[in-house]
Amino acid sequence: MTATAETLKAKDYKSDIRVVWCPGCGDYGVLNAVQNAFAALKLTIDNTVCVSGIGCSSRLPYFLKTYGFHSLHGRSLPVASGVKLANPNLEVVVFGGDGDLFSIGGGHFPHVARKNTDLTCVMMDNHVYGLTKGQASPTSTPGTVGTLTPFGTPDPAAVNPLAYSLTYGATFVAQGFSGDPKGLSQTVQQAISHKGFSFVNIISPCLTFNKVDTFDFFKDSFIDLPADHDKSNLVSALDKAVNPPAGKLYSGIFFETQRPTLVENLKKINQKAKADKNRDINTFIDEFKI
Amino acid sequence: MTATAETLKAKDYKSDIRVVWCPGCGDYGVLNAVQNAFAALKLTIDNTVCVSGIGCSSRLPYFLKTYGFHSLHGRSLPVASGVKLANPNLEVVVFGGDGDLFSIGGGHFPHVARKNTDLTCVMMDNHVYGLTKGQASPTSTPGTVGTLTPFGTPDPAAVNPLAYSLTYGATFVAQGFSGDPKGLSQTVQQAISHKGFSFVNIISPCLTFNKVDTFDFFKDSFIDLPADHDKSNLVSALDKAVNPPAGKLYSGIFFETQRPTLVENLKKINQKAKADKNRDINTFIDEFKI
Amino acid sequence: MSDLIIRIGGEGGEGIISAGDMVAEAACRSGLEVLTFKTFPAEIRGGYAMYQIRFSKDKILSEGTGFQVFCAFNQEALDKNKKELIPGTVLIYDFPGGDIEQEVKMDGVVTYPLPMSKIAKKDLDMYRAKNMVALGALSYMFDIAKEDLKELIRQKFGKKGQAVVDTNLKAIESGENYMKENYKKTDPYTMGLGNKTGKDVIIISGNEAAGLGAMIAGCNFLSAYPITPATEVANYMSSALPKRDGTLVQAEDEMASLAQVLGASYAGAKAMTSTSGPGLSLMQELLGYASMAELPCVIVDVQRGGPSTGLPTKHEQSDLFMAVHGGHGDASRIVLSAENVADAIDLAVDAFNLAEKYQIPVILLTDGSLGFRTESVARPDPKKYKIINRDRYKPNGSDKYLRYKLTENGISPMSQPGDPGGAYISTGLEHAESSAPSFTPEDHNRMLDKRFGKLKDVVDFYPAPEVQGEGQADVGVISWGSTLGTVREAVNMARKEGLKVKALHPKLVWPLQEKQILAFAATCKKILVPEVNKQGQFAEILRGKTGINPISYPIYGGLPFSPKQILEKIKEAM
Amino acid sequence: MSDLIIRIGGEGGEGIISAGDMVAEAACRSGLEVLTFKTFPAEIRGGYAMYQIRFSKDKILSEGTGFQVFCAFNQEALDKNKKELIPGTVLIYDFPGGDIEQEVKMDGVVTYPLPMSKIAKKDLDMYRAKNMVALGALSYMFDIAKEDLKELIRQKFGKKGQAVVDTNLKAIESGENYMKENYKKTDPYTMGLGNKTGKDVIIISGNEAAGLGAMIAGCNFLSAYPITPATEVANYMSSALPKRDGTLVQAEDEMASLAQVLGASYAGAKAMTSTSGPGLSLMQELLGYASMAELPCVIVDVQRGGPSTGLPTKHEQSDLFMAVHGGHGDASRIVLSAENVADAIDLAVDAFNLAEKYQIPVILLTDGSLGFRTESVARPDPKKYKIINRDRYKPNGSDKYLRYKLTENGISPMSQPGDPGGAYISTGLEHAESSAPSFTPEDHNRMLDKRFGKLKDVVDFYPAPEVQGEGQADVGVISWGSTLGTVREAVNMARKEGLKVKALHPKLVWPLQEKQILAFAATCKKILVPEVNKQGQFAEILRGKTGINPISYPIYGGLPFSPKQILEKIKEAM
Ligand SMILES: Cc1ncc(C[n+]2csc(CCOP(=O)(O)OP(=O)(O)O)c2C)c(N)n1
Ligand SMILES: Cc1ncc(C[n+]2csc(CCOP(=O)(O)OP(=O)(O)O)c2C)c(N)n1
Ligand code: SF4
Ligand code: SF4
Ligand SMILES: [Mg+2]
Ligand SMILES: [Mg+2]
Repeated sequence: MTATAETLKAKDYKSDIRVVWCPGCGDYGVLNAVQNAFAALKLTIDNTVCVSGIGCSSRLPYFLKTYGFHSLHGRSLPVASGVKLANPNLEVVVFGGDGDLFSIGGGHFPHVARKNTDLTCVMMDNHVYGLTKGQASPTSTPGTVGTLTPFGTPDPAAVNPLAYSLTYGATFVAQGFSGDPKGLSQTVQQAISHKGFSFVNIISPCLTFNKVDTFDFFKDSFIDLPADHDKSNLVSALDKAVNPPAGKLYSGIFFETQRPTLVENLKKINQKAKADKNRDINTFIDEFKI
Repeated sequence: MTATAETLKAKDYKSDIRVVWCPGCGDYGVLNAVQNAFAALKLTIDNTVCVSGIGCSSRLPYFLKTYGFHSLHGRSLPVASGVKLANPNLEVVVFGGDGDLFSIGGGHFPHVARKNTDLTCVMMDNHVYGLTKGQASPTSTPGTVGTLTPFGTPDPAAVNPLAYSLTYGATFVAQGFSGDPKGLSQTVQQAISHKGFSFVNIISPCLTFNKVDTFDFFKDSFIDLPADHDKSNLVSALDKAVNPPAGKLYSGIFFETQRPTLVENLKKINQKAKADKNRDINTFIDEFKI
Repeated sequence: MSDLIIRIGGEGGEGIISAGDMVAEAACRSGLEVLTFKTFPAEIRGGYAMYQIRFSKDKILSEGTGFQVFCAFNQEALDKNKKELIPGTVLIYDFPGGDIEQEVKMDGVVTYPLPMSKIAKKDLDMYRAKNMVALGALSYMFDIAKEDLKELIRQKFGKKGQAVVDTNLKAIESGENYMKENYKKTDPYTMGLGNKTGKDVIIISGNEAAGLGAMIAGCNFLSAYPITPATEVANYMSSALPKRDGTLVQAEDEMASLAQVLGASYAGAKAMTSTSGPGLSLMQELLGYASMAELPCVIVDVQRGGPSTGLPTKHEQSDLFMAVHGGHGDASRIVLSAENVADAIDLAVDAFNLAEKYQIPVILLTDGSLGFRTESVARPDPKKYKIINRDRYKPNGSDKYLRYKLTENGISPMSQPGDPGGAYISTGLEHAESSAPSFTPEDHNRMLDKRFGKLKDVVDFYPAPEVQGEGQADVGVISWGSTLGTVREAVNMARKEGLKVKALHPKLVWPLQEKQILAFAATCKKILVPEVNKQGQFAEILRGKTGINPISYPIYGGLPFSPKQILEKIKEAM
Repeated sequence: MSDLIIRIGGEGGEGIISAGDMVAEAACRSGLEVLTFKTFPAEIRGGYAMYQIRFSKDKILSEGTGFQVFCAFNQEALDKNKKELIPGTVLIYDFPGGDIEQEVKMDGVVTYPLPMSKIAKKDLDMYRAKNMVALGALSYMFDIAKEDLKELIRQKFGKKGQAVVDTNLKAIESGENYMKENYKKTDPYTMGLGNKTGKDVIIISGNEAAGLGAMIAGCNFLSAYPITPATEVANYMSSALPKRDGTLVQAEDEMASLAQVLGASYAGAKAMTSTSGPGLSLMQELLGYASMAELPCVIVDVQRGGPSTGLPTKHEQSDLFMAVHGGHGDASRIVLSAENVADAIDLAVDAFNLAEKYQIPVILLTDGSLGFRTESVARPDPKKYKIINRDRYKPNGSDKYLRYKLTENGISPMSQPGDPGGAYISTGLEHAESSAPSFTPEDHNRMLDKRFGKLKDVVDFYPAPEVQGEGQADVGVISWGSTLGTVREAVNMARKEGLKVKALHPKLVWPLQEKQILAFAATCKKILVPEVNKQGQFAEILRGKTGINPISYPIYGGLPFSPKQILEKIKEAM
């Protein structure tokens, strides 16, 4: 993280654009946790950029006072990469839904993660397409009934965002629950503080279109990762992601490691090339002299 | 697999279109292995469809006599799904390169795999973009020099096709070497015989544009998976995929399991809906009667 | 009274849509024609929602102009519609005790305050029933489907139990009684029963209609990705297709959906996808593939306000350029556009027929208002539709199969996997007749001529566009899509006023039926092209292809034309 | 002799390209102007490859018509070029001992058999040196850059050691000697030295030129996905950008590349991507976003044969429709098209200037032959370029920043992250001035008018298209892109013959500079629009926007026009 300090309270990050989520939507808890995390980290309004795709959850940047980029469905991660690479001094946080990041945007995730792009990605996982009114999403439980799957989805398996991001090479992977804004705020803070690509999966129920995976359903599902869990061991993190105890979900940090980041590696390339912002353009032209 | 038997020899699967690969290209070995596998499995010309994207490797279907679909860059998997779902009696095999399947096509792979779509996907992994003349690919070793990365790629990590496909939920995952056409033909046979989504990663060197990952480099790299490897254990398969012995690559079947396939699940849905091909169209119209 | 427009406005989620649907259906039962018009907020909750129903004893052509009656559920709705509350209109609004805090007095507007919130909360102890209170009042005051409404409630809510039926009926009656007790009707609007005899009618939305048409055409494969305002096409198909042993796939994105459709078509399915502008943008490369490989397929594009994410729930006809000219290279395709709900059924059938006959992608353009609106339409008679299937390859044992054989009309018999001797490679590369890649000038010339030559046939094969009005005219209107209905109504009005006005109603918008267009234009002094987009897209295409120089009349406020707007422009053009 | 065209043909991978490049560069050193033309097979190995070099003492306008000298490396090459071996041409071919097995005799064609394979294999023991043997023979026979060629070999191969230098020199001399010893020159073609004095020249390909122009304009970010024939733009930038502390990203696909470019532009970078048709198809949704959110960006589209994967290495100008009209909704954009290599430099600068000034996506169209061809061009003088940067928001402490503030000319000062008080949300939704989503008719109207209003300014701001020829004309030619050079040459030829012919050379192809086009058209009896695509795309756009009715002259064989082809069509049109 790269932003400079200020003395802002959580509420000072809130914009005056009307929040358009349904009353009771899990995303309120996320917004809350994010504001708190921003305040705790003393992020500045001017050097923070919140990027999102399309979906209920992707509206989040409008409700914050920082810079923001409400992009297209599925394109938040490459947009955010462009922002970060153009100005590595910015703190760039990506927000999105399970459909946005793992269905239409699923082709970008592996590459942004494996390149260890210096971003934080916060996903609001409601196991449904909220904005388009209730289709199954890639994280929906197999067999879920949605408007396009009246007989239940035919998919024998769902996307496991934790396992996916771990396999992709994310250097920080965590999970939280929007019903626990305090713990969540902590996790988001740690994710933002992490150098490299960090991913936080947040179970954030859609009370309007998902009548199965509700707050009540998840309320007692969350357990902390075992105290002896080795956060630096990828295979054991994968094991925890794939095999949680029956009916339970782990919250906390599954994996954390350090690897050179994309920004660092690009800097090294520019060093190799003897980068000079003010290099005379004539030297470029003269390469083509005969 | 669903095709009926015939008495064709390996060479009978070869079309008369000129093979356009460079002399010595690894893909010849793959073509060879595939012809042998088709013959061993007695696939028919008429009920087999080979689907591909764009790339040197994706030209493979032209060199076979079966039905084929040379689609667009990155789109082979959804095209193949369409073929299979429209006619589940067909044997559908997908061919492609590391760029085609894991870069531009990387958004489709997770979903085709997790749905356990009844396809076999054979990838020719040369760690480079062959057809476009030598750019780094997602499977290139970090730091690889390519035409777009004259100072080496800035990517700290590459795509691991085995780990990815395992995480996605492929129900059969194997690896082979184009320098071992016999073993390869065996593996491809098993993959095609597998019910559900099977993936075979084939190291198939590009001698023209990859001067590092050559035949010679790989010749002695391959070792069999340990005899005690548990093919049914996902986490241990992941471990083998992510942590091979230093300087070595495993060949053989990493993972194999049975799960309901997409075709089966769609069939169940149609049963629920009391499917009837000849249902009178008037019954549909009358649903809108007032 | 043979025609009445009632509009209801309020907050999204207040049950306006479901109430509207119910009265539309009831009216339809009572023998009236109905045509509804809805606007939603782009957000899930909150924001202004509107439902308008036009009732008539005769065929309805469009949403009409303004309304006679407006029912305001809250202050925002009242504010948004104030401009249209002109003398002679009626206002029913939630007062006192609701969101509107002041009594409303407007010159020449008949106002009936109705404390719907209060009644629902206090008398019925169910705030959600507010919409039913309003319905009861409206139905009573304007004599619309009173009995049918109650009957419908009994049927619809029957499975939810008697208690639910009773509350809803009670709510209806409360609204009715309040009006009865408090007002003496001072407005002239009253509908009465329509003509029930001999009517064989269905009520269906534009999106369902496109789906039903596809079912009639024999569609057995749909892959789609959800998107407003198109999702309902796939929603409908998701329950219809499995009943006929067809396949519906919810894809991971729009590229996957069209790719699956192409794979399915190659394998012999009659396959389609449905989407809106952003999705069609993503499909452009694959659309070019379909053209190159000559794969039959149908893409329904339910247009919305653009560009980019734009105005997802607003009305616009701005995807025409993309439908006709999108994608790289010279890619042949056919574009149809539907006028109304009945047309959406017919054109979906046409789309499949053209796709199969010419082995080409066919885009069917509709739009958000058409997709969402419901209409009473004559029950389609399956027998009236001729269904065309692709010309299939018949093995003759000796000749090698040539997938892209050059024939007189450019159509080459098509094999499908499983056909003995029919194996070939479907290809996006330029190719020889055999389907083998070929980049010679000769093959590129021949194959482009083949792919575009087919379009020459299409313009003759497809029914000529209808001409409305006869003889010479001062102004001839040419439009497309759902604007056609509005033009029809405007031209009727103009002709009633004795103006020399005609209209041409093309459904095939690409390729253009140039002969008929030029013939029509030759009978008009001026040509007027109204359409709902910024650039005057159809006008530019018309000019570009036919050389006629129309007056372009584009509007782009996210709403359809009213007949009056067009009538005025016609007069201005004279 | 002031002008000579030599063509070399053979199997891809035989060193034809590298040999051609070398002689082009050497000729350039010797003071000649050069313009090359290459065609590659779409496959990596095998297939016919061609390299043609036009030499002249004066400025070269196009690839020219046919050739004077053809050098055949194999039978396939000979066959492909037989039709163009007309009386008066010269043929040098690999015989005996090479792929060509029979001696060639053609009426009026001067033939010089040259056993290049044999010499390379037997005398030099290095088959790869075949191309150098041919070079030596060509350079000697037609007196082209003989000394400069050897000097160049010494320099180029110097770092590879003296042995390599020696072998190559020996190969050159073997070719030279064989010709000297066996033939007495019977053809008239001989070039001699060009004018070296006072020349400040570079030799550069069209793709590199677009990159160099971007560097001059101050581009500091490029994200691209490899694609033929555009990859070399990014290749060049991949070594240039890091030297200026810029960033090059190889993206996972074309959507990612444009998305990154938009993110970078938002953050303040001058950002671009380069691609070809299939990539631009995939970018259509994001292109609409750039228009909606008013983000400056440049997209270089190096066109190839389409549609679909099409003819990846062939020449075509068929992406114009997509560039102008692709994508859903009404999305404003600017499209430029380059005539030649020097123009590619200038127009890349213009593209950035327009993008920054108008905060709009700018597409720069070139094509495969232009991208791959090298030309000698006057060394660009950096001082002659005016560089425009976006109008930046200046915080004034009090007012809330309005990103999409409505201004006179539609251009709103732009903030970037880091600017205090400048925070806003870049959005693809329709919006109010503040950038908050808004779907009212008023805002949609205002914002569409803003986004399209900017285009009105562009046509006045951008230099008027050049008019070639004066007075009244029987035929006026209007074309675009690399066809312009060919038109220029054809019009020169026509005027030399005394024909009344003019031409207009637009570089800004969207929005159209209608005023100037109409003024030009008013001086011509007929307008002819030659272009390399099937549909006559520019002709249709011209007709659609200006109402003038040109003769459309589209060719679509995967090759550019020759001046002669256009001259003949001009005569036919008269
Ligand atoms: C190209 C494109 N396709 C489809 C859509 C329609 N769409 C908007 S949001 C969305 C899915 C939203 O689901 P998710 O990302 O899980 O977000 P949520 O609303 O559940 O928070 C879809 C399909 C779109 N905007 N753009
Ligand atoms: C949309 C699109 N973008 C880019 C390309 C150019 N292209 C063709 S093949 C290819 C990559 C090939 O690499 P890979 O898939 O690894 O196949 P290989 O040639 O190495 O076998 C690319 C980038 C294309 N054809 N289409
Ligand atoms: S629809 Fe669901 S996800 Fe969207 S705002 Fe409402 S509760 Fe939240
Ligand atoms: S370029 Fe590489 S991958 Fe392509 S054909 Fe040649 S050797 Fe094979
Ligand atoms: Mg969701
Ligand atoms: Mg590869």
